[in-house]
Amino acid sequence: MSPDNALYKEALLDHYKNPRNHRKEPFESSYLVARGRNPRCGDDVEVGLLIENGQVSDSGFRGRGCSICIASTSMLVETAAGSTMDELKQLYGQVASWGEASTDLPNTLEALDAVRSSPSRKKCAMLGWNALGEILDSS
Amino acid sequence: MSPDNALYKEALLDHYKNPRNHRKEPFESSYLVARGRNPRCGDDVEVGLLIENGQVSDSGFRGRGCSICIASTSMLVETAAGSTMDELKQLYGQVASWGEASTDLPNTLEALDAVRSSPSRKKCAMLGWNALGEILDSS
Amino acid sequence: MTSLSGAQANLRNLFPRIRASETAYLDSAATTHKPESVITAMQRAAVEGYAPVHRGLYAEAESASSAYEAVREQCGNLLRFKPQEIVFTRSATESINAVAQSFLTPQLNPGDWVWVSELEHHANYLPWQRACQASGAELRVLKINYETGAASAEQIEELADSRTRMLAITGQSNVVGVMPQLEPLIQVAHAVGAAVLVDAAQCLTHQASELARLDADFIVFSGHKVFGPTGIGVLAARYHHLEQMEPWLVGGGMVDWVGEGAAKSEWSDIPARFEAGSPNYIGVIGLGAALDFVQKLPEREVAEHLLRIGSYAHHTLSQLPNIRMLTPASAAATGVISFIHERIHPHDLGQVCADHAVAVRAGHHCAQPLMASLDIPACLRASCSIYTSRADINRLMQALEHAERLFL
Amino acid sequence: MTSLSGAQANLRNLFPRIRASETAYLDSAATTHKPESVITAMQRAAVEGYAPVHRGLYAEAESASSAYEAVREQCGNLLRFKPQEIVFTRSATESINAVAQSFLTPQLNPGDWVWVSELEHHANYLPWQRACQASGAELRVLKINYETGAASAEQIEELADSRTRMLAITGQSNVVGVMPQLEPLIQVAHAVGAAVLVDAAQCLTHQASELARLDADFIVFSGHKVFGPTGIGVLAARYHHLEQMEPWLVGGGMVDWVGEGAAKSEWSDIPARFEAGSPNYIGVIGLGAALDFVQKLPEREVAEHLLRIGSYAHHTLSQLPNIRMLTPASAAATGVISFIHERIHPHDLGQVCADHAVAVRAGHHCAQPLMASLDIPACLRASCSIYTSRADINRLMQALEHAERLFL
Ligand SMILES: Cc1ncc(COP(=O)(O)O)c(C=O)c1O
Ligand SMILES: Cc1ncc(COP(=O)(O)O)c(C=O)c1O
Repeated sequence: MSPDNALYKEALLDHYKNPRNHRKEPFESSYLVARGRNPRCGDDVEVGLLIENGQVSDSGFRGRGCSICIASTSMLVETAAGSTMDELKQLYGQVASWGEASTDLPNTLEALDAVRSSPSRKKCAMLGWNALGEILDSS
Repeated sequence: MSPDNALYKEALLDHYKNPRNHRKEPFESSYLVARGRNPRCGDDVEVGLLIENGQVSDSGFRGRGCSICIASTSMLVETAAGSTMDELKQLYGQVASWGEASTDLPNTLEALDAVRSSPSRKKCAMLGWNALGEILDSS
Repeated sequence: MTSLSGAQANLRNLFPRIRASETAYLDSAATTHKPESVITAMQRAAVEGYAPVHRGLYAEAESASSAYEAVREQCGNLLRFKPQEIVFTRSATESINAVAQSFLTPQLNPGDWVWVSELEHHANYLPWQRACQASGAELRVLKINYETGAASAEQIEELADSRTRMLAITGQSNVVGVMPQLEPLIQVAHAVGAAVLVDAAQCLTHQASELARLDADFIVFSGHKVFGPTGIGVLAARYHHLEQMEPWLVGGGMVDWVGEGAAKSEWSDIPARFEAGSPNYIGVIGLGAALDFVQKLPEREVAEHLLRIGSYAHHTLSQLPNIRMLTPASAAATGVISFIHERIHPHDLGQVCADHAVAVRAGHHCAQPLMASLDIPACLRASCSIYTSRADINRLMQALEHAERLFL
Repeated sequence: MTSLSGAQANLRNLFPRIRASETAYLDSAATTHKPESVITAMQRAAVEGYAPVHRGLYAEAESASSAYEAVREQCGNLLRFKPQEIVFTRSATESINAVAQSFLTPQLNPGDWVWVSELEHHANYLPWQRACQASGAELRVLKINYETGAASAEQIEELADSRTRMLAITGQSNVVGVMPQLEPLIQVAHAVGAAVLVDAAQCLTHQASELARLDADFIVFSGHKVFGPTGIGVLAARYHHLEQMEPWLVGGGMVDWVGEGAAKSEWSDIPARFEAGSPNYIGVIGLGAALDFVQKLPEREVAEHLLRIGSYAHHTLSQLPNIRMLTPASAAATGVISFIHERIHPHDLGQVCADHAVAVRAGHHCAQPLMASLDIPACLRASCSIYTSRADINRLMQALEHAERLFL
């Protein structure tokens, strides 16, 4: 219970304060888009991916949320950039199997690791990822 | 918690073993009749009163029950004998206001006093009396 | 830093967990800690006093039954209901659902109106919403003035419409602390033959005598919010209403004669018919001890303490530059202080508080309709009880300052 | 006079009330006493571990939520259900009512058949009777052979009728101890697409692994009969059934989005949507400790003890001239021994026992249909548990002898 919570690692705060590809305007229709919402706090993010030649050529997100939600979604869009759909699926699988300590996250998601010890923040962290899961399911 | 329970006073056991005016045959139609049943144990008694010249000229009961139920109903029919309706009403009122220690029961009902300390047997003791109450209500 | 009066320090000492814990517990509107006397009563009920209720002839069973019934009487006395008008449930939530399902729904017709206030907890909103959806009735929402607790004259006029069947309203908001002025609303509802349920979950501790003075048809509350056990609740309901209601649970202890085949069963007397199953003996005995505790509290001191601590919290928080208070100053004496930070998300604030061992609540507090009317998705709530100290509030301030350093 | 094996003496010592009391407690089928570990767990949950469940970010709230969810997992493991398939209720009674109301009733049509056995407790009879009355379905009653636990071939054939929608049956009679052979009945019911609910209120302690092996759709039980707290019960239900069911209570913690006006609300995930209101934290933690206790009991020794004590009671009672045994010798190992005296009323027997500090139960035991099939209004039940000693049975015999002297 140290006041310097491991949750708020520098990397996470950096993503929160400078979210990557966070945009105000709606995604154009060429993007694959899905939304994640958390009823407990009203958080609401939308993830958009532009796929060209089987790869993510642009990724971004919109919406509002707590630092964990924003940072996690920002990391998502950063990590997704350039991935193939298969890579995305694998990445999603890793993050989704959250509880199992064994899954190793890529470096760019390392800061998320801290959230694992806080089950009640899992929903916050997963909001954008759930949207990604939906995109993958429906594509 | 003495094994010689105050409940089973001699007078009560006497009424149980030798119930007064306990009969097998149904009451003739000239009798005022009502029934009391206790769902917990299936006890079921019927009280019958013959009223002539404003007085109980015959009283009796039928049915089965535990010793408290049988004895109490036996005492009832014994005490009721010869009473006027007003006297019956008064008597019923005394027994029905069961919980209040202040009500003095007539001598013939003294043995019932012991049952007062056992709230769970109240239903048993009141079965016949409830039937009397019904008779009084509807006459 | 602490500045408890002697009496308050004593109250605090009655709560073993509060006494021992490092945490600044500011979540009493969610659930309260238990005084020693409740812990002991529960333990005694589970050991020396343990026996089945209403079902045995032996001494322990008779004592258990008497003790159980004595709590019913105690609840009745507290709220000025007859003992038979007290039904033990698992929670305020079950109590409200029971009234909505068994009392209201069968008499509701399309076009009827059912009123709630915009302050309601989901427990006092969803059951009525469901009753309306099942019957084609309309759920209408009373706005309550935060400063005065009054409804508007226009809405009171609407409430007085003959279509009104029911008013279900909280005695105190679990978010903004506001206490609606119940008496005029009850009069209006009764004048058009509507029944009134008061959700006393938040206000029983400090408003029992006011509640008793009301002519409410139904009053509900939960044990765990009045220093008692979890898993036990109360439904106080007028006898003639109970006579109309079908049991919402059927089973042991509530039936006199089981009908054969298609024959209807005959239910037991009121209130037994509404308490199907083995009674929650330990819960009820613990509740009795909790109500004992509440009834023996020095009323004026408690009110003064809540006023002092609530105002202190309210005042101190109001000083912070980025804070928007949701609880009006006039409701600070309830000790329920909600607010948002203009630039930091409630979840983040709550988390930083947690990291400082300050227990506050972030979220919608099961009051989405209220959040919508405030046009916010969520907020932070610090809620005080008789054991809350200024030190707890000071810890909260430190945590908030830390959050500002972290996030801004 | 006592002749406990070393191990049994130890078991007895784990129960503070049994250890300290003068009473021969022979009413364990009504409710069981609590071992030290359960008392301690409840106390800890009410003090050190106390916090709101599922609603806070601070350490205590997270630990409370994890501990609560761990009991869900424990229940699932015990019965071989997934954790999400475990719903905490207030009692077996609520669990059964929930299935009858939310699962069965909406799919029941006139002419459908719902089966129960003649052994059922009212808790597993009245809810189905009500479902049938609401829908025009027919409640049918399976006879069970007391010696073998089997239903007749004719009735099994009837059960296999395509009209059969549901079979709700006890794992063990709370009166005569008989344990129906469930497996063949479940197969037959499943073959015609009917769902099966097993009422495990009486048999969980000693039959958990057998229950787990069954392919039941629903299993229900109550904490207080398995050495746990009052006011807490379990509904184990297959996920695809839960998906079909509307919440029977609505309120806090079970809704994601509250619909505005007439819009439908969106419920939370399973099982949260079935646990409206503040969770019964103390009850669940106590239940977890009770199941821990049960799971750690030396299975063979417990079975042997129950067999020994049940047979002793059965044998000794059978020797009395005026006694008619209702529990068959083949069910003596359940420890539930019911009988009547040919000439003394059960209430009188029960009273004399009570006067001897022998806690037995007189009445219909919430099983009027069974009483009717036995053609008796009531009976006496002496029910044993792992802490019952031969001395307790001997005390019962003395009391019965005294009753004979008194009444005959
Ligand atoms: C076989 C059986 N089923 C169901 C119940 C109901 O349990 P509860 O009263 O705890 O809901 C009982 C006991 O009362 C029982 O013996
Ligand atoms: C105002 C109000 N009403 C009702 C409830 C529901 O109480 P419970 O969850 O104990 O059923 C609560 C608390 O959760 C509340 O604050």
